[in-house]
Amino acid sequence: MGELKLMKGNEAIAEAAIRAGADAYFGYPITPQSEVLEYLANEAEKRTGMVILQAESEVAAINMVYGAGGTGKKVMTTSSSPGISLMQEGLSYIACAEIPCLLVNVVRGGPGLGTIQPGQSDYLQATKGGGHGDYKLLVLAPNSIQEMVDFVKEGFDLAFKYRNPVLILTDGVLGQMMEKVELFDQIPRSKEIPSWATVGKPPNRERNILTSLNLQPELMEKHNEHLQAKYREIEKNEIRVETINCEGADYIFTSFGLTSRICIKAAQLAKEKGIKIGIIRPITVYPFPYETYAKYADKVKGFFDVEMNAGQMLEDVKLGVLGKAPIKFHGRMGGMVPTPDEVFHVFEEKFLGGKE
Amino acid sequence: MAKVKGDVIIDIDVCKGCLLCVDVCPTKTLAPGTKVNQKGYIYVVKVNDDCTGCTNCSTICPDAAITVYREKINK
Amino acid sequence: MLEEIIIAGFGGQGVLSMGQILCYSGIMENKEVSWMPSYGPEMRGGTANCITIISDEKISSPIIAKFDTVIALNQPSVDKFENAVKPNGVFLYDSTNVIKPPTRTDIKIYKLEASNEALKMKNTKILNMIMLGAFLKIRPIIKLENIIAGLKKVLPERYHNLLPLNEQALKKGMELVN
Amino acid sequence: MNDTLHLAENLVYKRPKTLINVAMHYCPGCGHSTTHKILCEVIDELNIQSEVIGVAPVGCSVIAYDYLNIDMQEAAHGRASAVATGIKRVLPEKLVFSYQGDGDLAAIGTAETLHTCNRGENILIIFINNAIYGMTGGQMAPTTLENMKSTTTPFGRNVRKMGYPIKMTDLVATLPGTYYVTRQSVHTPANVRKTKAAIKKAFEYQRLDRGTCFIEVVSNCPSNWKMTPVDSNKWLVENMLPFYSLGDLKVPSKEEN
Repeated sequence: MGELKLMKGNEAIAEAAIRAGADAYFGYPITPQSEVLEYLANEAEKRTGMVILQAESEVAAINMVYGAGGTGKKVMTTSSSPGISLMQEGLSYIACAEIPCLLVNVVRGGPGLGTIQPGQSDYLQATKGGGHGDYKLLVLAPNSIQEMVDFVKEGFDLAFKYRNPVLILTDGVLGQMMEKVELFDQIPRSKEIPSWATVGKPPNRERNILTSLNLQPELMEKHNEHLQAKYREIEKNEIRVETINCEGADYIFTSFGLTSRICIKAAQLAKEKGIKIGIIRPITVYPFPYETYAKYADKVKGFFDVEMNAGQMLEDVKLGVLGKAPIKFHGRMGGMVPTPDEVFHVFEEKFLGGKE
Repeated sequence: MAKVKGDVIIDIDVCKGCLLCVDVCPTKTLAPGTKVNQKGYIYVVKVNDDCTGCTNCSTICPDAAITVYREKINK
Repeated sequence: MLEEIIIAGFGGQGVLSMGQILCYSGIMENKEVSWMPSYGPEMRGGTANCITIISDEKISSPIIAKFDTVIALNQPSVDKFENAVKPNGVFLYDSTNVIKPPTRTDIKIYKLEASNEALKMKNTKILNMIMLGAFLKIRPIIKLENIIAGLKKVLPERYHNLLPLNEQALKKGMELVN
Repeated sequence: MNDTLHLAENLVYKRPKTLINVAMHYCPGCGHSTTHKILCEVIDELNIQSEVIGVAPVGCSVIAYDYLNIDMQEAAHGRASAVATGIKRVLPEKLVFSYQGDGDLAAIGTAETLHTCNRGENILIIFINNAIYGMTGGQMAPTTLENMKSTTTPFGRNVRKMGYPIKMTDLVATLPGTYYVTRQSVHTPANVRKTKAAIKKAFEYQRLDRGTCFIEVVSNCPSNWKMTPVDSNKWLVENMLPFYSLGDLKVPSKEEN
C-alpha cells in the first residue's frame, strides 16, 4: 500500500506530477488552481530536479510546454477556464505537432471572467477540440482526489503512448477539497529520448522537425488522416466508464466528474423511496462511452443527466441513447453546485411528477 | 611579388539573380546573365578572369550560391 | 458510521483547520474523509466554512445541503445554517457573541461560551479546539488521542510548543458540554 | 586559367554544410537568406550541429527548418522565445536560439520577448527587422518607420494614429537579464561579417550561461518595399540606419570575459 495522505486536489496533482517523474511544469496563477504551482515551487526542484517556471501568461506557458515537450520530456501545465481558453491556440499546435503533454483544467464557472467557484462548462471545449482545426485531446474526468493523483500518472503514459496532449478535466471543488489519497511511489525521471524529439541533431540521424505547418494541402490532409486514425485508435482502446447498479435500474443518472458523486448520493436518496437508480459515469469524456448508454437505452425508463453547465455532455448522452429513452437534464451554471437533495427533487419533478 | 588569383563558381540552380554580388564585385567579374534557371531567375555569370577571390560576392550572396577559390601566385 | 458536518465562522477563527484535524484523525482510524472549504475571497475576512464528512464507507458527494452536525462560530453562521441541520441533528454554537440564538425544536442545540473560555485561557486562537472538544463529547466519532495526533499534522512544526495548550482546550470543550 | 586554382586547399568560400542544398523560398536579395546562411556558417565553424535546437517563428521564416539541417521546432506566432525557453529549461546544456521577425517579436510576441529577456533565459534571439510584414504581403509592422508606406499605411505611417516605430533592441538592452545586445545588418559584405561574428559570440556566451543574447539584424524587404535588392539596400542605408543605428547596445564588460 502506498503512502496515505490527506490532500487538497490541487496539491495532489502537484505531488502526483513530482512522483510521476515529470520533467517540467510551466504555469500561471489563476484561482482555483494556484496551489499547483505553489506546491511545485516548494517541493519539486529539491526532490527530483523538476523544472518549475511561472510564465508571464498562460499563452507563454502553453508555448513553453510546446518547446519543452518537443524535447521528449514529461511536461505539464495547469490552469482554470479563462487561462485554458488562452492556451487553445497552443494546444492546437501541440496536437498537430504531436507533442505529448499533460494539462489540467480546474474548471470554474463562466463565461468570461465568470466566477472562481466550480463549473463544468468547459466540457465542449475540452472534448470537441477547443482550438482551431480537427484535433482531439484525450480527456480524463476524475471525480475524486485519488483519481486526480492516478490520472496524472496515467495521463503522462497516455500522452506518450499516443503522442497526444492529455487533459484532466476537473473543477474548483475537486481542486480545493481534501480527501484521503494513496500516493504511488516515486518514479524516476526518464532518461529516454524519443526518436522524434528535438534535442540536437547527431550526425547519424535525420534532423527532427516539430511543426504544425504544411503549406501543401495534399500533405496536410495526409497528416490530418494520420491524426484521425490515431483518434479512432484512442476511441477503440481508451474508453473508461464507471457504471453503478445499472442492471435492473428503473432510471439512470449520468454525470461526469464532481457531479457524478452528487448523483450517487441522490441515487441513495431515491433508493430510500424505493426507486432503483443506476449511474453511468464517463471517466474518459473523450473518447466518450456511447455504447454504454446504448446498452441500457431500451432497458430503463429514462436518463437523467446532471451537469454544472447548460447541458454540454447532454449532446453526447443523446448520441449514446439515440432516442430510445427519454433524457432529462438538470444543470447549474455560473459556479453554482447542485446538492444531492436538489438533484433528487428535480428528478422527481421531471420524471415522476410530470412537471417539466 | 605575390599576386592572388581567384575564381568563382556559381550554382545556377540556387542563384536568384538578385545582383547583390554584381554590386559588390571590385573587379566587375560578375554580371547579370541572359539565361533563366529552373526557378525562372536570370542567374549571374562570370564575365572576366580578373577575380581575386576576395569573397565579397559569396559573403553578400543571400543564397550561398557562390563558391570561391583563391591562390597565391609567386612571380 | 457516517457523520456529515459543516463548520462555519469568520475567517481566522480556525474553522477550516477544525475540519482538517477531524479528517487527519479520521484517516488514522482508517475512515474515509472528505473536506470541502468555501474558497476564494470570502475566506479572507468574511465568512468561511467547510463541509467535513467522516465515514466508514466510501463517501459519495462531498457537497451536501443537510448535516448531522452544524458547528457555528458566529451569528451569520447561526443564521445561515440553522435550517441545514437534519432533524434530530446537532447544532453546536459559540454563544459568546450571538444575540439571536437558534430556535428550532427538532434538533439538539448546544451552546458554549467558547470565546470567553478562550479568553480565560489567554489565547483566542484555541476557540476552535474548545468547540472541537465539545463536538467530540457530543459525537464521539474519533478518539481524543487520534485528534491530538491529527493536530500535530495540521499545526506547523514551529507551533508544536502549543500542542499542550490545544489539548487543554479540547478537554475544556468536553467539560463545558452538559 | 591556373590548373591548381580549384584544389581544395585554395577553397575560400563554399556553401555551409548545415545549410541544406535547396533553393530557399525567400525573394531574391532577402536578408533572411543571408542571415540563415551565416547562422549555418557559425554552426559549422563551432561544430555545434548536434547541440543546436532552433525555433522558427510565424512570418517569412516560418519554414526556416526546411533550410537548416538541425533539430527545430516551429512556434505559434509571437511565441518563439517562449518555446525556446521551454526547450532551454529542460535541456540547459544545449544551444537554443529563436529566429523571429519584427511582427512576431515586436508585435504579437512583445510580452514573450520582454519576459524571456527579463528572465535572462540563456538563449540567443535573432531578430530580423525589415520594418514590414513580409509573409502577409507588406502590411505595417511595429518597426515600420514614420511616414513609411505599407499596404495598411498607404499614405505613410502616421505616428499620431499608428504609434511610433518601436526599438525593441534598445528596450531589451535595459533589462538586466540580457547579456549581449547588438544591432547589426547584412547589407554589405563587411556588415555580413560583423553579424556573423556577433552570432558566433552569442553562442559562445550561451555556453558560458551568461543570459539572453539578442541580435537585431536590420534587413531589407525588396518585394514589399517594391524595389530591386540593390536599391533596397541603399534605401536601408538612407532610411533604416539613421533610425535603427548599428552597433552594440550592451556588451559584456572586460572582466566578465
